[in-house]
Amino acid sequence: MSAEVTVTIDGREIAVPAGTLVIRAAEMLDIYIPRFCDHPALAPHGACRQCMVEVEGQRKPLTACTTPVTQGMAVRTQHTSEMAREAQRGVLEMLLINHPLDCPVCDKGGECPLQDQTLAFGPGASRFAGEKRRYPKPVRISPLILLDRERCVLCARCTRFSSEISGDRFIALFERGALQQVAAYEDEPYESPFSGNIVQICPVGALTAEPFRFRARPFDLTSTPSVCTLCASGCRTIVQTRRGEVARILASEDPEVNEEWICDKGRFSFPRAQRPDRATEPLVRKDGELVAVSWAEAAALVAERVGSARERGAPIGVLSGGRLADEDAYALSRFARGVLGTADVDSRSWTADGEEDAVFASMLGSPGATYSDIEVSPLVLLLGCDPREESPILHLRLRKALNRRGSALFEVGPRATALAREPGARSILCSPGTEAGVLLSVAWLLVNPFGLPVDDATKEGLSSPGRAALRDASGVADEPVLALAEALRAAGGRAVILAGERLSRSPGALAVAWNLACALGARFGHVPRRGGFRGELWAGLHPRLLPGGRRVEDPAARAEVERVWGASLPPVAGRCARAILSEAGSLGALFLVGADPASDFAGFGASAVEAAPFVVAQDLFLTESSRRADVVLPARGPAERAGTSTDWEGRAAEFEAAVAPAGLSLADRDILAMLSGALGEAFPTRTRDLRAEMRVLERSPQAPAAVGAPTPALPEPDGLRPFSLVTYPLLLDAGTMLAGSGALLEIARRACVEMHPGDAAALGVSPGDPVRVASAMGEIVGPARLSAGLARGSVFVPANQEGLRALALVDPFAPVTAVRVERA
Amino acid sequence: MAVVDIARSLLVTAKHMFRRPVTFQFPEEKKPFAARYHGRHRLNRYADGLEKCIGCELCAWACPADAIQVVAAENTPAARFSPGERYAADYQINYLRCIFCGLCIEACPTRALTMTHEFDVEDDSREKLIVGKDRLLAMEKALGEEGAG
Amino acid sequence: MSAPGGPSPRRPAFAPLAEETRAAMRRLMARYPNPRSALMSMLYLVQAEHGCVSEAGIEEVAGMLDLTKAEVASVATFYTMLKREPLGRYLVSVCTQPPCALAGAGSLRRALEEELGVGFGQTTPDGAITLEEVECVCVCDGAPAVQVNYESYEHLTPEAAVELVRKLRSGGAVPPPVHGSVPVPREAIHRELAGLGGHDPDRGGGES
Amino acid sequence: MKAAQTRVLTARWGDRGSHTIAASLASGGYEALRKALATPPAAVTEMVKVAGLRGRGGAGFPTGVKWGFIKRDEPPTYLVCNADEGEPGTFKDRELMERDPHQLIEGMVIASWAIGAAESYVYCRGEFAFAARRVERAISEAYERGTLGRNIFGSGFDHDVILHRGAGAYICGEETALLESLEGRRGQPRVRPPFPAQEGLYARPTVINNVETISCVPHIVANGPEWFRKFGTEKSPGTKIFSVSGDVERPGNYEVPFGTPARVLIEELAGGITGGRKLKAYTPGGASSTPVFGASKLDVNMDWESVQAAGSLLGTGAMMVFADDACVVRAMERFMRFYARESCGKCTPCREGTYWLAQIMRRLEAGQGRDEDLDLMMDVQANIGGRSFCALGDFATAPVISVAKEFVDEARLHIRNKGCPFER
Repeated sequence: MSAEVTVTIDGREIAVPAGTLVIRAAEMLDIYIPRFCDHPALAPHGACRQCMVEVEGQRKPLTACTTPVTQGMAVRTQHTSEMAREAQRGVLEMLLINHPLDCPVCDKGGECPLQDQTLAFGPGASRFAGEKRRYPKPVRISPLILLDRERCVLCARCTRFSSEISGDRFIALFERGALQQVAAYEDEPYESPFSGNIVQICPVGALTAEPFRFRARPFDLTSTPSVCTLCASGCRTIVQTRRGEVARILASEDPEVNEEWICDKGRFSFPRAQRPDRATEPLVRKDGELVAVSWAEAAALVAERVGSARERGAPIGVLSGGRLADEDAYALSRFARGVLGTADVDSRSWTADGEEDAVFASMLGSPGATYSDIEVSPLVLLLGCDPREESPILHLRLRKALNRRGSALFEVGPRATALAREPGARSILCSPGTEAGVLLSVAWLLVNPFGLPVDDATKEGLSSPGRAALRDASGVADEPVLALAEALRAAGGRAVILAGERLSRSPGALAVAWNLACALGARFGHVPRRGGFRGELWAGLHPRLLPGGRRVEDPAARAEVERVWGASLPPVAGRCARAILSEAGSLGALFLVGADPASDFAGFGASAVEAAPFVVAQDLFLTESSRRADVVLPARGPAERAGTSTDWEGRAAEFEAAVAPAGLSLADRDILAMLSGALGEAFPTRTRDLRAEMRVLERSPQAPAAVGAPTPALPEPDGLRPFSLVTYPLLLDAGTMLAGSGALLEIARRACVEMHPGDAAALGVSPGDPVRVASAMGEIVGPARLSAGLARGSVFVPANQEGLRALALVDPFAPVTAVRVERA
Repeated sequence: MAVVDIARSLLVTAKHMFRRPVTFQFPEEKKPFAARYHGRHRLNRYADGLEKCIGCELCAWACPADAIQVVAAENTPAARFSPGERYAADYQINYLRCIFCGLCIEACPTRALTMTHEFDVEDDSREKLIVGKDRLLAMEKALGEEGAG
Repeated sequence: MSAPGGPSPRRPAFAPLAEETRAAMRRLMARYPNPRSALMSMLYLVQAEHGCVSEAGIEEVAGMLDLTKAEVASVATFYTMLKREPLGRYLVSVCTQPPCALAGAGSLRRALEEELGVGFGQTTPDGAITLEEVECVCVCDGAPAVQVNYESYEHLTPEAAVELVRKLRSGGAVPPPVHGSVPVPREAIHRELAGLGGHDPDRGGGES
Repeated sequence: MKAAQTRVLTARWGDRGSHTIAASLASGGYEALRKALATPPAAVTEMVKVAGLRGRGGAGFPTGVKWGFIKRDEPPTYLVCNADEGEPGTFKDRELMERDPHQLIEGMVIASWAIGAAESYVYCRGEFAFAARRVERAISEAYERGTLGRNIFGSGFDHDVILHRGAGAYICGEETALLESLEGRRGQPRVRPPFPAQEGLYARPTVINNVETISCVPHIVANGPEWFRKFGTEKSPGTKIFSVSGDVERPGNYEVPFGTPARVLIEELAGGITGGRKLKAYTPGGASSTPVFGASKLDVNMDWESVQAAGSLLGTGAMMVFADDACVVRAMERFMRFYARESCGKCTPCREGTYWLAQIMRRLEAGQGRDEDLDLMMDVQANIGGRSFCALGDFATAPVISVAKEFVDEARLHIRNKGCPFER
């Protein structure tokens, strides 16, 4: 395929790789050939016949979308060939005979290729005098998607998307001939987290989205390029507004990142109107009630209380929650360490004990895995991450690697992901908290029998007795471990290791995974769940890290930062979020910047916020935490301020504000500058000054370095609570950002208690039976669902689903929450 | 000489005293307009009472003065305003902006919007000069069947 | 099988497939390098048991082949021999293509419609006969031809056709066609179409 | 002189029990297979190439060349026999399967030997219950006698034949649609490239041959390519089975060498027009997919080149004969309805064009046509022909061309009369 061939299109010559389709070659010459079924991301289909061109030496016109170029081929498009023009005209006329021509009421009207094509080349009047096909319209194929079969040109882009790209084959072509139609099965709606994409790629108005239905005409919208920050995938989007409100969000194209897809959460989760719980003005607690005050009053109060705490040396805790833009995160880090002088800064909601710092420090300073690496890698090892739920675009890219590139995927964890069903994927199920044992066994195999060169310390670490015990506790057989080790050996430096943020909760696992990547020379990627996390980590919203992944205990690194900030930094590491919260009563003040510990840490977090003597919440909404705060400072939402966002790869993207800010809200960085001023401290007030500082603090890339692996702790069996809880939030859950998203929430999955059929049988539980799950923190009851994709002895309950919140069960002090499971 | 000039002037005055006055008694008396005179807008209904407007917003798009705002919504079996799927939930014409060019009625695909011979656009507040759907639909009597279009 | 929201005639509910049927389906799946190749055969088996491609059958087949119901219905609605409404015991298919039309398919059709009291695409109330129009069944040398459960009767006169359906309805012995075998009822023929043999290949004589 | 058939493929048809392996073996059946298995595969392919065997399914592509495309070094490869005969007026493949299924199986094993296929499939039209039953029985007999299965004739060659029934879709006669259907999907044609010879069944190299084509193979192997070339013409060697039907005294399949004049088939072999009437029209090959010939074309030689030169196509060799009191417009309207029903729906020209043309022709036939409809029909068909995804769209233009060109007066008569002027 690497050989080049020369082709002439409309008299212009171009050299393209052999096998390139004529339509793509024409695009390279900026010659547009009209098309409906062709889509560069989908396999050639050749159904609509709109792209017919004349090829020299061919009696009949050929479809440009299915014809690969050959050396010396001479193509003439509609611009120069009467044959092509005539063929395209004929197809267009046929596409219109059954079309309802209802453009004035069609949501696609104004951005419709069929409409454009007809306007440009179509006949003024129809010669068709017969009966049109009539169907009832529209049909709801899911709560989000409406189908109008009369408008459909049967290009099959939607059905091909669902089978080739997303793998949710709930729509298909039914019937045949003139009655052929797109349909979903009656009781099997098209509920896919990627369903909005079929609306965007539909070349006519056959598929429309409920949230945009009749909201605006496409030509009446203002578009702003943006970046979705709801997860760490980093999708480029286009936010379209009408009269200052978001009307819809579209996927924008970036071949390096989201290609041209986004998930439904990113597309449909913008609030329909001003939400009642939106914080729009500064609030201060007076006589137990939060009352609206001026910014000056709120800032003065904060300055007074925080200033006195600072003076008397009372600790100040600063927590962020993964929703900040990079500039805001940096400003917060600078504010916390430089202005408040505290080291108790954390952005993580999980209960890490600090073993990941070395990994993060090295990771932030070295090149990591990218989407492109994944696509070409022969082997991906996926740990602690369920991409479909936590980073949907990563899921699509992995799916593409497996289906189109023939890559292999191994995942190690207690619960199989949706990728396990794909060809070439293999799930190694282990007990929660024992991932390190499995990985150490793999590493041992690679180093000892396979002879992978590593340093002595690593080699010694591998022979620790803890490894074997942990390996035994994992419940994993020898064969899959050997298979993984062999696959890693074969892939070597071309392998990619992806670690989700949840891997940190499994003691030792992140460090072992990192060291494995270093030893192999493989690319490593850390996939956080929240869109702002990577930026916050870089900014140093971490008790042991300074901006750029500098370590707090490194004096030289500290000095670099002190030079930029003009402030002296506490030389000690701070406490993690869990530690800060568990001693909230002794804090001088607690700053919550986009953090909601009362939700993330359930009961424990809520009582911590209550216990803190003075709580400042900088947030978009009146959350469980900000409701309990003493001062609420309204921050601007994702589309309301400009900024930069960094995705899991570490790739940064700038975005502009698309809509007017809500009420009196301010960007987080501006609030922090105001507070600094009130405290009498200098602080950069302009975004470009913050960015300049950030550039100065950027470190030059270094090679990733192995870290000392701690001896992993063996999970202690709990006789009373023999099961281990596996939990994480699903893509569509009862989270703050999703509230008010209407139809989108209708496709959120009904929460179940998922258990292995063997465990269920032992407990006498059948599918659908109510099951009680009880931990030391609380208990919940939900219907049982049986799944063989779960390790024995574990139960999976989604963290935050309406009506069933496992967050209430999670023990913030244990790596794995032990639970009792019984039939309710 | 001056006398001659004054007499000539008076003659003009005198002549006009015997002519029919051009002035007519508006608003008591109204003169007919040319059939295609573009006065104030009206929204039309079908004979069965359903609104012709389908909320397509083409009038608003065509308007060079940005005087029209349409907010569309979906008909339901329980609340049907127009035939088909879509209707105008809100329809406003801002007469402080309107330049009576008639491009809006040309753009209308269903002849839902037409123009009447009504021309008196005056009121004492900005709000009253932003005319909503109810008043536009009530303009029916202002000109014959569908008005000029 | 229609799209949600589309017209959906109420179909009778069917019991889940019998265990033997499922076992037979598994055998059919094992015949091919890719089990999906057995899909149409499996749908024939559903038809043998339920008289049509029932919702219950679609669900069952989808589960066995690890397909969505939409994928199965997508295939089922493509082929004319897979029916959405329950078939009668015998399917009488009248070819109306020119060779048969020239030889009198029109009067055959009228005679059958009058005798059975149903039109093309309908089933007699007693569930005995479904009448349908069929595209050329490639028995043009025997025009006009009528298939009874896919056995071709040739050179039929209206009288002979009426006589034939009367016998089918009453359960009387019908004569074998010149090229073919005595038609077997719905269950048996659909098992055979599924590729499960099921009866003597030369049953009922026929021309040798 | 009374013309006689040249019985090669149909040689056993008169025998009692011709469909049984006993009858087959008694008359030299499977001897060609024995010979083929002793010949290198490439030499077998070469033999078929030299014989000039062309596909009998309608397109006339050289069979040996098709086999030669297969890369044998990357198993598995597959052979698929296209037994999805559905062309109105055609019935040769059905009778070949009913009367001599062993000839077909022998041909399939030889072809599989040539292309290195360990498995082959017979994709038999679902409605052909009796033919499929005969093939099924023949397959089991062949296994019993060892002409199928492990180590055939001690050659070390293993081969399995699997019978697969369709479920009612004319489009599955198109080879890639057939493959889709065989894989348990909707029978819609696939994009080419890749061609079936590169990625066919289960994405493996695959050869798809028609029943009649494969049935020729044993005879070529047994008697040699030179013998085969003695029949027919230079470019259309061999014999061909023509299915003659409609208004003739003795409708049926007649095997004659290529190049035999249509007159011989219609007037002599099939006994001429019934009831002493006159010939009005006949379809030269493939009752609907090829434009109809009028009585003036009765002396056209029935081979690919001559029929094409006369303005139609040989297709499958189905000759449907219309007497002078039959209405061609009505027949063509019925053909059009056939295409509208059998269009798979994948591509725009065929799906929408046949839908449109069926409406125009129904109008015309019912006497509600307008003069401009004839031009409109020609224009619409021109937008289908050569622009559809597969050949079905091209076929669907034939009834229009027949009406609007050859029988335009008859069409005008319908418009003037406001109804059909004919009785039948």
